[in-house]
Amino acid sequence: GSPEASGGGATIGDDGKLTERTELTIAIPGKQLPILAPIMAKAWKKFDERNLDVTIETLASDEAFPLLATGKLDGIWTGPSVGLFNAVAGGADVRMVSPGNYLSEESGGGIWVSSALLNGREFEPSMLRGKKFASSQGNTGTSMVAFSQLLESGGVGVDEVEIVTMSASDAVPALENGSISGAIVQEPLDVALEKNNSAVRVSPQFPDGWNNTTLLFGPSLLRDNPDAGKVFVAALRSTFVDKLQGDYLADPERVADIAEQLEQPVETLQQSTSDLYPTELSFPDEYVATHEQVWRQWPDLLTYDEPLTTEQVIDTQFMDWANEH
Amino acid sequence: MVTKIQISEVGKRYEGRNPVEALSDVTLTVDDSEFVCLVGPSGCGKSTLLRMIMGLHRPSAGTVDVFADDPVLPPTAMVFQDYSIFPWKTVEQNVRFGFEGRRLPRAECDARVDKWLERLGLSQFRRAYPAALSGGMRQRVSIARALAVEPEVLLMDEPFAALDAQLRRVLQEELLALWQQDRRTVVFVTHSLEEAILLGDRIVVMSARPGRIIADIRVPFDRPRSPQIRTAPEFAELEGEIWAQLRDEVDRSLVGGAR
Amino acid sequence: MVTKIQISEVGKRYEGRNPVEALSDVTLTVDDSEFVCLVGPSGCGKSTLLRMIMGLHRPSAGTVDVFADDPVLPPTAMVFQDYSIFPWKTVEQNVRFGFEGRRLPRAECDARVDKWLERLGLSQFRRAYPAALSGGMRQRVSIARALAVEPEVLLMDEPFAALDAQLRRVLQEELLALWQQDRRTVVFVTHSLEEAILLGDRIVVMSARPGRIIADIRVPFDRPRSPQIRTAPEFAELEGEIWAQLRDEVDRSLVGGAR
Amino acid sequence: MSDRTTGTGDDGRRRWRVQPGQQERNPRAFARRRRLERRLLGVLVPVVLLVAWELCANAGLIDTRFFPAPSQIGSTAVDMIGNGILLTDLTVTVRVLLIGLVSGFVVGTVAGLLLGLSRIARAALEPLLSALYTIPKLAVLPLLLLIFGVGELPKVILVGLGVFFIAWISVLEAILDLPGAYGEAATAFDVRGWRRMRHVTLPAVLPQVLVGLRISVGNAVLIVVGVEFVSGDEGIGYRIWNSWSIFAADRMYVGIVVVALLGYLLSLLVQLLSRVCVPWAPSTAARRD
Amino acid sequence: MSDRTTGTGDDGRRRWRVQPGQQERNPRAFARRRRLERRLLGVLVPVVLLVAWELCANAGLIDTRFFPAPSQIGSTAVDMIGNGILLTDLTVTVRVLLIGLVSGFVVGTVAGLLLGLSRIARAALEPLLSALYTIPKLAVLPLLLLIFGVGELPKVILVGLGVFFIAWISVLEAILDLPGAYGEAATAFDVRGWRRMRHVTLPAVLPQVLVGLRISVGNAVLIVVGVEFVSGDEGIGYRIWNSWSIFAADRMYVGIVVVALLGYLLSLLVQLLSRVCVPWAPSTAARRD
Ligand SMILES: Nc1ncnc2c1ncn2[C@@H]1O[C@H](COP(=O)(O)OP(=O)(O)OP(=O)(O)O)[C@@H](O)[C@H]1O
Ligand SMILES: Nc1ncnc2c1ncn2[C@@H]1O[C@H](COP(=O)(O)OP(=O)(O)OP(=O)(O)O)[C@@H](O)[C@H]1O
Ligand SMILES: [Mg+2]
Ligand SMILES: [Mg+2]
Repeated sequence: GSPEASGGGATIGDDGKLTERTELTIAIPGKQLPILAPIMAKAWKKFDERNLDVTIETLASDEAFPLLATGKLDGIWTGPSVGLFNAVAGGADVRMVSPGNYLSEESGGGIWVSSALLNGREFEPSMLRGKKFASSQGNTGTSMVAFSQLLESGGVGVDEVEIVTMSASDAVPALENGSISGAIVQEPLDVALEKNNSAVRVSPQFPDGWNNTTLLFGPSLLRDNPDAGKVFVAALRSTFVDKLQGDYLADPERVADIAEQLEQPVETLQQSTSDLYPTELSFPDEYVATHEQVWRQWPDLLTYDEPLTTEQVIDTQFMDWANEH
Repeated sequence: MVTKIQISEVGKRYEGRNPVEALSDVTLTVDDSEFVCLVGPSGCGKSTLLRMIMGLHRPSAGTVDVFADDPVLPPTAMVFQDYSIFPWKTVEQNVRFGFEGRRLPRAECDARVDKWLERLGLSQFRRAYPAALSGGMRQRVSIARALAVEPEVLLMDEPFAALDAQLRRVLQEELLALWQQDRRTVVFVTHSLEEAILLGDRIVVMSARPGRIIADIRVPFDRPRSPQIRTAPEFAELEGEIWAQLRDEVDRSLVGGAR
Repeated sequence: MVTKIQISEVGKRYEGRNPVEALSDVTLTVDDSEFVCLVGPSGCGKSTLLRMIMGLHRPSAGTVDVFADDPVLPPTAMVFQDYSIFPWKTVEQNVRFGFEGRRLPRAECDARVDKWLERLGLSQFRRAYPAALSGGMRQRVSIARALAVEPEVLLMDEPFAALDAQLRRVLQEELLALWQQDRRTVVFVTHSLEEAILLGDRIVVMSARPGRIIADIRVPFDRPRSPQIRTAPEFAELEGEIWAQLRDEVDRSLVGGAR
Repeated sequence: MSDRTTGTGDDGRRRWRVQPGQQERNPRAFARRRRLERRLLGVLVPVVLLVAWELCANAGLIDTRFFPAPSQIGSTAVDMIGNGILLTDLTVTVRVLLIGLVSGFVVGTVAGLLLGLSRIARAALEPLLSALYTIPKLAVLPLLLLIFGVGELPKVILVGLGVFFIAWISVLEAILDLPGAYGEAATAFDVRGWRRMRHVTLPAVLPQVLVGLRISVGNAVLIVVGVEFVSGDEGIGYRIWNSWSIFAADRMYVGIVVVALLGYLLSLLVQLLSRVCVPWAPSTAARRD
Repeated sequence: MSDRTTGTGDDGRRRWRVQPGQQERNPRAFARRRRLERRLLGVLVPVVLLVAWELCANAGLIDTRFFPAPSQIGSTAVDMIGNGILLTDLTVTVRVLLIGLVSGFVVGTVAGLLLGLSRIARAALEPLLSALYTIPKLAVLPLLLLIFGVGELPKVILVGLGVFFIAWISVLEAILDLPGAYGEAATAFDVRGWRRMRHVTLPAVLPQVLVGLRISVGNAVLIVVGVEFVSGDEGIGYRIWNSWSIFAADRMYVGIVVVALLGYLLSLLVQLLSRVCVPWAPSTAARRD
């Protein structure tokens, strides 16, 4: 749409705020800890301070994507997926603009295999040959990067493991009764698995230094009103810096705020590990190419042939501005 | 006399899994204000003929014309053999249904409904649903519905079959009174020759299926007739005459197993 | 004589939105092999009484006993006033349904079905569904179903009401023959006094609702009776006697609007 | 089946007797007892199941991570009622549910009447609608969001669609199965158009339409909950999904129980409606005792 | 409605005439024409819609990333048939669908008969079942996975459950609405137990049960696709979800169209079944022309 349609021609003032109040709508897949940042940025008035009026919609990523591509949403908070790459290759005006949370070393989230599979032995990737492995996004998500690296380390091809789609919570009972042998598991599900000794974590969910979530912008911010996008990313970064460093879930004041926003009991949250948030925003090297290589291993995922360049997928101008301001 | 109903060379064949030739080449004229009784063996097509006069079925051949004095309203109303009253309407609502197709002042409707419920002995049951009625009471609802409309042509398919002899006689008199007073046209199917002779100007006798008209007899008794004519020798004679014709038909159809 | 049906001080009240007192203090004994005709004004509870003998309704007071010679099989079969045949069965299947509750060799069933379809003139229509039958044909299916069972007690609720006069007479003779040959017990509801006198050993007259028994008349004619007895003076006399009693009842109920 | 009891007469013949039962001797008391019996049984069965569940949970026979004890669910429910979450969720869900249900049912009924009464409309639209029926609603959601934007409307439309198809099929089949005698009586008295609809067609199909409504109500609840799974941040469906994704089984069960109760209450409501609207139908009496 | 045409008689009175129409004059030709007309219309309407879509897509009036042109969908379909994906998916889905449908329907019908025939069973179980009806099936999936493991069985059970509820409600309501006369005739001829069921109860409720089946079939397709959305790695539902999540709208539409066709074919099958099983019902004739 035209600049008027998306928050008008507000520009950045000297104070790092927008000159006019600007409305933005972004979508998140659910009110959960990994998606904490935009929710809390809003609650802690980080957007207000920059003259942004942000509406947060809860929508599954698949539902939100067309809305982003057509400018009906300004941004979504999700992970990179095959759909994004295919859309970009098909000419959609959608880019990754900033990383979100990173999982800490202590996080229980990661690749888990069932105790039944191990049967007392040390884990070997080859044990997964011919077995079922569950992921909430099937083989189309960013989690496949660490998983395929894990398999590769044991000389196992991705086509030797059957990847089934199943929500992470459903994977818990499935792991325990042996219908699947491994799964991508997120907190707080690890607690349940650990308690019953029914599965073991064998690998982190992401390669070292890789982010879990990602912020995507659509044409409204990429083209029509980049200033609003810059300010938005800057507001997020200042949230990271001011409020989300260290073990913020141990801080009674902050955890209370978080609990209220996520509508979860404080005790539940305190059992979780605090995610890490960067003070300098940047994506890992070879982020795009690595994803492509991983997904290429399945023949029918990427619908294009020519590899995408980093610039086609990642727009760094927002991070760059935010890191400065 | 002015023709009211003109049935010309009508035939009716029911198609389907096993087709039935119900009527064949029926020609009949009913004059204005005439009371015609239709008799014939079971399954010979009497109901079919009435349905066609009513416009519910189309013939396979021939035409049926009904001439109306009223420029708008359809001239006919019917008492169905199977009553065809609505289980979801109370007795009163069922009778009132007859007026739904006509533009009548509400007060007039009320008055007529009351009158006919009263005459048919249904007043006490006006708020009952058909499920709580006896067979004869249901038939009376159906009669009341048709009579209340006061149509130009009244088609009645064995209207008194489920009524006791006494009530039947009362209603026969009511019907005759109504007919004499307003000079309506009536086509009346009955299985009782006695009833046919008592009521009709003419008696039309139909053959076994496929139904044809095998006799069209003018009843020689003067109006108003009293039930006493039953004892007259002419009565027995006429009854015997029709009877003889019918017997052949019934025998024929029973022997052939072919009804 | 041996008692076959014993009705003792039976009353029946239909509860519901507006309760109806259908029968009140009815006591009646029917002997083995007796042919009893039941007459009474429409809505007086005749069908209700038959239903209770059949075990379909329970009385509100009193008892109804039927004594069976057969140690196992229920002694009764019934021709319903509304026919109650099944639309999803063909004519033949409907008749055959009567045997479903009894253990009869298949060949015997076939033979009886054929026999009764034949006698009732339905052979040609054995594969037709009820929707394609005329009213009288449906009633004949219902009659065939009950007669084919050859029960100890036959309950018939206006069985010939929808039949033409000729067929009616044929079937009356069939019924009498069956009854005389096997000495079955029959309770027969009819609106025709003529029919009642022609067929019955006794005629039980019921009052208007709530139904009571107001007369129980033994028919003085010898068996086998021929239709000729109609012309006998005793016949007219008897008819007149019953008639007088009925008239009072009907008048009473019509005046009260209270049927 | 039969109301007869058999015995032996004085002369050794078999005696088939019909006599007043409880129902005839004291109709009011009988009706009262039946009603009591019905209510008791209706409550007893679920209660027994719940108690069994509680006992199994306490004895450790079932995995309380997945099947928390009813008492635990109860106390969670009390919390959720206390902090108002449950009420907010319920309001959101019921709103969408009712708007979708009513509009879908009305449009579906009208479509069914149209298809039932017009041969041409039936020939033209029935195959198309039959095929559209099975188009997966969840796959259509992104498209609806694209067209109608985020918010209540797409959810209402999905619920409406789900109900629409059940309604038109019920109405259409009921009309096609109407005994011809009703139509003939209407024609004979020249009752046409809207009056025929009001006095004949609608009452005749009403019982089956109400059955369709009963099925629709259940389906509508399922759809609204399903949609809330994937979209939105309030409503019972969201609560169930969200609770499960953070592995809070007790909260999930609170949601499930609320949905079950909602479905039960709505189906009671439909039955009540049937009794009021179809006083002549046999089922009205059958349900009463 | 009425078959009469009006005109004016010789003497100026209004003449109401009934005469043979096309149907009576040449029943066979009439039936043939009607059949042709029906088929043509049934095909024409979808074709017109598709052409309109194609034109809009080509003219750029709709966003082909989300609504690809039918021709594009068609060519994708050809590819998917060529490499065997579609057939594999279809086999998986249809297998689950049919097993679930048949078992759910049989169990539901039996339950409906039981509830319809026994007052006690009705009082005890109807409230419980009404409440269970609306328990969101997708929320139950984890529990089923827990009990039955991953694979076909939990999906079959979910489909079966969905069908079960529609079946028992249809059957129960049909039994309660049975005209008393049928039961009385059965009792009068002492037909009890299984014979009564076979000769009276089942045929009497059959038309409504088949309507229930028609609704069930559609619902079963929706459920099987819905379950494949959230779990598993094959089947049409998985294909739709997967295609959408990798942003291949044309593949998604192929899946949607296949599901729609599946639903349409099954509903045709049910209608055919109705014609065979219920030859006496008015709708049988009404559908034929
Ligand atoms: N809908 C139908 N389909 C096929 N055949 C039919 C249909 N209706 C009637 N018939 C056949 O047409 C013939 C005449 O039927 P009709 O009802 O007119 O007889 P009827 O003279 O009224 O007999 P009754 O005195 O028994 O009522 C019968 O043989 C019947 O089988
Ligand atoms: N199911 C019912 N519910 C309520 N009242 C009923 C029911 N069945 C019959 N009645 C009432 O009981 C009375 C007797 O009915 P019944 O059918 O026994 O009369 P009948 O003597 O057979 O009359 P007819 O000669 O008209 O058939 C009627 O007044 C009727 O209103
Ligand atoms: Mg007839
Ligand atoms: Mg009666």
